[in-house]
Amino acid sequence: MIASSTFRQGSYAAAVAILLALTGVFGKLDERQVVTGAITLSMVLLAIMLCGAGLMTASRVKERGIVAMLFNGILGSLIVGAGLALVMLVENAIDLTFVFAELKTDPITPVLTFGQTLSSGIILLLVLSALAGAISGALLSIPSEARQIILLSLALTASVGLLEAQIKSINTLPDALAVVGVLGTGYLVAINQMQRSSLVRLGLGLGIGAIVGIVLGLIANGGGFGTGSRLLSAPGILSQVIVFALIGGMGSAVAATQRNIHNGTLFVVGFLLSIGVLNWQNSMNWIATLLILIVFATLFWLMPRLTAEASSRFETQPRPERQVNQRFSLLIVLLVMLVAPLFLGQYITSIFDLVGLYIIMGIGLNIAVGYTGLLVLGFVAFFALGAYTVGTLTTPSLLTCGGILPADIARADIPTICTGVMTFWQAWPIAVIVSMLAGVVLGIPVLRLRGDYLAIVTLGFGEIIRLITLSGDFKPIFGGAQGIGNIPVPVVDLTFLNPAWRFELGSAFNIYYLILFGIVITAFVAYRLGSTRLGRAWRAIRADEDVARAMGINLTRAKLLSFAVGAGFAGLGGAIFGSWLQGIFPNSFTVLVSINVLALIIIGGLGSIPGVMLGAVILVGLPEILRELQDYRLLAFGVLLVVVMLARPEGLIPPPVRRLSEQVDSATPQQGKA
Amino acid sequence: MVRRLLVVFVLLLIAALGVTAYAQDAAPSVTVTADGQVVIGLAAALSGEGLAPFGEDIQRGAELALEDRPTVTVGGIEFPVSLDPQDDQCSAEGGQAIANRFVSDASVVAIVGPMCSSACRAAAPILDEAGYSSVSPSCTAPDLSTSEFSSFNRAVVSDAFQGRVAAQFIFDVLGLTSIATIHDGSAYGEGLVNVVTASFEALGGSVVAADAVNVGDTDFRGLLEDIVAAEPELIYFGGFAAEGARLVQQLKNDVDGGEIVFMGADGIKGGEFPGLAGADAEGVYTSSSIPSDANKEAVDALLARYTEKYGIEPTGPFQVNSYDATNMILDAIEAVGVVTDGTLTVDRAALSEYLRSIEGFEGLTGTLNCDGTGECSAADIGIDIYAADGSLSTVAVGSPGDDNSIVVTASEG
Amino acid sequence: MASTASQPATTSGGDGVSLAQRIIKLLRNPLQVAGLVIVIFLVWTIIQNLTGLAAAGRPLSVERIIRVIIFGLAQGSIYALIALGYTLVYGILSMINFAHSEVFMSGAYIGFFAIHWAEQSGLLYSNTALALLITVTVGMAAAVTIAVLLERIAYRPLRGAPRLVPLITAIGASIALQQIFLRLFGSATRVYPEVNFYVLPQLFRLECETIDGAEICKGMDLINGRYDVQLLGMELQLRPIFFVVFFLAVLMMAILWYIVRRTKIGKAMRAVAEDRKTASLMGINVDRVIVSTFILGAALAGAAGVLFALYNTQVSPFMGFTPGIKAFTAAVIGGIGNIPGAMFGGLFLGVTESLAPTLLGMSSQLEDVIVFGLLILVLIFRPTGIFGEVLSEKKA
Amino acid sequence: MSLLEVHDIHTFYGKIHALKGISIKVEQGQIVTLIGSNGAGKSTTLNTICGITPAAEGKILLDGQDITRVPAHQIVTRGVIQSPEGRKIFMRLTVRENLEMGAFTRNDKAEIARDMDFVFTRLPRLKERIWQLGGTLSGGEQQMLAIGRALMARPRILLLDEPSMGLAPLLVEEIFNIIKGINEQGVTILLVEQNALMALEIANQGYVLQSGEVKLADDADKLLDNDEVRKLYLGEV
Repeated sequence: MIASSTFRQGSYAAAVAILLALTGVFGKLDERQVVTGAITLSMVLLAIMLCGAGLMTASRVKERGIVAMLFNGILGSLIVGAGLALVMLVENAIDLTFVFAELKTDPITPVLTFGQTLSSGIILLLVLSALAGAISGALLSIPSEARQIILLSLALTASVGLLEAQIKSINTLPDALAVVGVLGTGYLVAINQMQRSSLVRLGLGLGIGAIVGIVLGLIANGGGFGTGSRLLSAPGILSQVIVFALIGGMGSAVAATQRNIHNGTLFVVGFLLSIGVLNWQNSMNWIATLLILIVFATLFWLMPRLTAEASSRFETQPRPERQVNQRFSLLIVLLVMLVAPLFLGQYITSIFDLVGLYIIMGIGLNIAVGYTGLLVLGFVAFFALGAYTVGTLTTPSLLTCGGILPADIARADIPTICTGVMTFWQAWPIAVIVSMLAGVVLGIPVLRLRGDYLAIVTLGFGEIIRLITLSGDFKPIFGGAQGIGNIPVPVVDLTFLNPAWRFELGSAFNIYYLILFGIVITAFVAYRLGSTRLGRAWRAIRADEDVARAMGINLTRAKLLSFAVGAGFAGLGGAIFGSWLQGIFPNSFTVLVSINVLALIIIGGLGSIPGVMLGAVILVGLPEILRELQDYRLLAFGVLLVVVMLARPEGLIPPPVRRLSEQVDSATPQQGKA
Repeated sequence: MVRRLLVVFVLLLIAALGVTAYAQDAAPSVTVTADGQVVIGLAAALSGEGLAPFGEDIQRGAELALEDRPTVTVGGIEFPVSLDPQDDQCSAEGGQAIANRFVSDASVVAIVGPMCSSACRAAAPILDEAGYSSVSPSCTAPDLSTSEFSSFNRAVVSDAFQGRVAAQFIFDVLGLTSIATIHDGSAYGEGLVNVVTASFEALGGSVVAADAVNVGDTDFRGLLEDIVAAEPELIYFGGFAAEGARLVQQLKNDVDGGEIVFMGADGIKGGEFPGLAGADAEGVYTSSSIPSDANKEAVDALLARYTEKYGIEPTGPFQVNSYDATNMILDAIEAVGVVTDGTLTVDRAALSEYLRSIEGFEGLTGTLNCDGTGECSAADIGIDIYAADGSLSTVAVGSPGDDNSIVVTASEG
Repeated sequence: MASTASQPATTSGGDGVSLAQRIIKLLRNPLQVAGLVIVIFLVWTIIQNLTGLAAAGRPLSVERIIRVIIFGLAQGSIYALIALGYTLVYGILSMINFAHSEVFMSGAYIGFFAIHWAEQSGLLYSNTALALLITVTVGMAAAVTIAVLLERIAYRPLRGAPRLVPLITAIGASIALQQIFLRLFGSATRVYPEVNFYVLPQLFRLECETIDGAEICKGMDLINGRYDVQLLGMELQLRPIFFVVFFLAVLMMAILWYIVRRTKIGKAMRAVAEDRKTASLMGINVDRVIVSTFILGAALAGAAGVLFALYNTQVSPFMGFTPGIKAFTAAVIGGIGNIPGAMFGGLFLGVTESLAPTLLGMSSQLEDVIVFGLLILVLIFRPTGIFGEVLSEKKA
Repeated sequence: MSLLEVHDIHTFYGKIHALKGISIKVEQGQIVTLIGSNGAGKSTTLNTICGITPAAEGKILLDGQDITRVPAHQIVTRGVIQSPEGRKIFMRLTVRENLEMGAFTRNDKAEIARDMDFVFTRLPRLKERIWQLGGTLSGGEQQMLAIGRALMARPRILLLDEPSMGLAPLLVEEIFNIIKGINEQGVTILLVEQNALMALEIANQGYVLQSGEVKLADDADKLLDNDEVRKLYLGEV
């Protein structure tokens, strides 16, 4: 009945839970509410701990039937609950606060006893543990699809609860309903008209969207929605018609696309609806929570069914039709990316900006590490060089003021003396070139080294650059610890077209497009380079240097180019970073940045561009969103690195095995194996 | 291919234009319903190496302020106040992220923080654009108040003033003419040392050696040998407790520097430094803005409450500044808030204007007068000396005199 | 792994090549010429500085230089002890155990609780030797526990995965360990108590007091004492702790050397390092040998942590990072995988780091620039480190 | 009961099905040889027996005891010793240390010393080089060291993988003489060889492997006479 694994797994889980409890995590997260007035983040954490243990232990006895699962699940959760109870007893018996300092301010007992006395609190905790175990056991015995739906929708609902304040005002319920309604109508019409060509379907979608737009616009103008809707209170009926026509068209276009687009659209729909609900209720109360949970559950239930149908529709189309649809899909993705900031709000957009910067760097580092197999641990150096180049060139500095220290120039004279000051557009190519040159200069002495020697030297180089920018000896150029301030933001000046069109790309919204464009360019260049002769040479070097040399590849040249291109991308990232922050400080360029970039390309899947993107979202975006967890973010980051690597050593999206690399392999001469 | 890229570029441009046209103006005011809360954001380094304890001080200072004043009363109605603390990691990126986060939360009325000057500088343009106001308890970089940010205010004395007082104290009160400087490579430490160097040389003293250390390094003995060889009478240190304590210890125990006076600023003031340096802390000078005599008791009471509530001594001095900053914001809300039908409306522009023109605010750090550039600190800088048991006693007070001059008076006894 | 044995026909120059030929060969490589130019420039700068300082009336006294070298040797000994751990693990698994710096930190940090307990209970004063022994043992035990857990959880499941994968788990584990310590034990820096450890009262008649007419001496204080010493006609003020650290480090390295060269487990380590599969055919339990390697390295790092904390007093969860990076650099300079190399590299780095800013007239902020510059310079002339075998280039 | 019985083992390298049901019997005191072309699965068979690449299916019995799931280092203690292909001696250990490695699982110092003497009488060339590093030996000496090292474990059954590979003909002869001598001392030998002719000449039993399967199994002298074997593996036209 009781599996021996239950005790082992249970005590592992209990050990982790106790360790976390001793960090005072329950006290710290107790103030943060996920569901207003009811569920705090520490309760969520407790539930995760208890159910996690229950799921772990119950899954070990899966083949023995539901009773065994329930029993072992309860036992597993109880072990964790008992462990936590034990900690509370110890906490009350002896003073732990000298060793476990955080318990001083965040003791465990008040939180885990739920305001009861110690004894009744412990009983309550144990009862809850048993309950959690039973739930876990029961969860495991229902079909796996249902289980996934439940767990995923719970997780997404919790994250909406966490970000409540930041996303609440993104869109209103009427907006969400209108958008989803039009999208759905376009979709359904397209499915009904599957036999027609995709262009006709698209036209139908556009038309229906336009009609709805007119109707809604009329109602809105008549005051039908009050002030509740942002989209519908937009000026002029025409813009509403255009917007809704596009949405309807999108719905019809999605109808026959591949799985990913479908899933993505469904996610967007889900988030729109749940934010709408949240906005309507104005806080994450029970009603909002339940509704959002239902929205997500429905979504996850629909997802496999709809996508299965959609892919079959996609497959059955004739070839040219399919191509048209693929183009549509790409266009949709691009369109969504383009209008995303409108819906995401400033905070989420700024996170996207940061993720984007890391994607640019990741694509660059991927060329050195993923394509060529050069382990670079000091990538931040090139990032810093890009930022500092733009910083010095776009502000009054020794370089731009003809060798005179700006501090020695009277404020009024600065414009006349510092004539060398450039705009961002003039400076960024120089930043890229400087970074590339630095790549070459560093590359020449160290590329003879292999593997880990290269790693430590590049790590050292990263530190050298940071320390030089920091040091007093170079203060006149780099500003020392004070960094470079007041860097102008990039300006798009189209006043010759329209006097109002002068755009300062300073806000999170505007810089988003600059970064997006940077990503498009770097991804494009990296992708194309991958399939050139040079790209093949890189992959050959990665596979086996000696063989590559035997095949006549100029190792030094190929490696240097790989280094230089990667460095150039980092320089571009740095250039954008500098002008985005409008100030540069040496402390932004620590080794942690290098580690972050390296980790994200490896977690994403070495050598794969989609992998870089996913990795950046996970390693950069997630910690930003979880700023709530404050101190635990870095801990979670570290644990995540270990866990992902243990679970998927090849990364989350490994690159497809290219025919090119197969060619390299088959071209490997026999002596290579000997 | 190039054509496709061009298409993408044009699309991007169009979208950017669209977004700019569509992007909503920041709400010019905050509304709090009768059952709602007034949310004050707080940005400080709450994680990371070395500086997190200072950030916690700041957070706790604000918490204590709210404990004393859990509600704001406007038009006879009390609205509860809550704090939204976020981690700014003491970095530019962190400051920027926090600023973006706060401005996309329409319920945040104003912000205590950020903690470090780099974060303040990165956050200010974003807060400016959104019309938010911030009061930093610890951003001391001199140029923050001269950069024409509309959102930036500070309830802490600028390094420019503190450094000048320190220089004058060394020259006039201690009567020393040759010093050496060391900073820790932080914007704070370097900035402070720059001011001290300039002021000290202007007074006629000489800086015989200048060096810097890296945060996290432990062995400063070689550096100290060099400095001692230059025979300064005093070493001025710009930085925080960990490096300061190491420097003092190694100066006194490992190199022949026993006679050299060691002086730092508010970075090494508080409970942490004597804890780290042990007996070697004796005779070390620090400086920080100090309460007027009238407030001394209140400050001591606050520190006692801090210790009682959190079980540890405060690490540095900034919890007092944070306490003041919070109260300034609450005052401002009460002053400019308008209640209609039980709903509180705070106009952001009015709030900002009020904060910038505060006169005679009786804070724990002294009487705060805001000069319209965001400079709101109390005027006096106190210089203290550590005793063997780690306690502090004030030896001199620096206050602004006429004509941008500074008067440093040695305390009796 | 560890071997300084000569490889036939792999190293250039050894057999009968004249000095002139070797120089010509050196000059043929433009990179090495550039390196040589840099070296000459550095030497020139140093001489300039020495004479320049002398001209400015601030001569660099020999006493000062000797003292700085002694400081450097102590710091270098700590680096060396940590570097040995990197080198052992690298030798056997060909991976950078990035989390080793946290193993060092955990030794110092957990050791704090032991010494704090000893201080509270008075043992530290009544029986200092025992208290210190307990502290070191606790520190080593903590470090070993952490290292064994690391190996078991983060590295063993990935044996056979691509090389970068365990590197990432190592980095992740390093961050996670730092954060766990930070969160468990709080962000406040902990401080080791001041310890006075008096030895040999008969030999060192220091700090004597006369009680009832009889002179009673405490002896030499090994940890906190500071004494004037006459050395080669110079008057030097020295703390014995620096020599204690140095000699303990040398002693521990000697023990390690003995273990690796002479004992059965040591030979098994070398066998596993060379060929894991064949070693298992000999009946060697490869996993166990790898764990023993981690244990050995961790024990050294733990001891280094406690020693380090005894004279630098502050311990914090982040204290491992900088020494860790430096120690790894030292291991690479010495030739990674090589035990005497790690030892030499550590000492060399320690001395350079404390002496170079003075000699080159640079700010000590740029100390690490010198360290890493030195690394690049060394690798230009010897791509596998000073003691590294040319053979290992193939493996790296 | 045979000393070693291999029943229908299947082994995979990732997705590659390397052994597709191999069965072998080795009687006490015999020399049994596995012959076959490159990639036929000969070395894999040995590695599977030793536990280095464990079998996915099938059974391996030693003295009737199942050793299929026993880890590699424990199989050694049961007397199954492999001398791996390509003379995998430890290049950076001395000859003496190499031999000591062979006796790693044993703790009886006196016996080990005696065995070392025995190895030196069998392979006198090693004795001259006792303090040299393994990497400095010539190819033939390395092979001798590999065999000597295996003997140090006191094998009940010695698995030899390609002992003649890469050696000059004269040396091959010498190695085969040594193998025969060892066998005469009572050590059972399972020999994998490319040099089928010589292997079959000294063996009692022979198995012909092809693409992971046993194609022929017979007495060694009968295999020598088998036409197909002669044509395919003995190089006769």
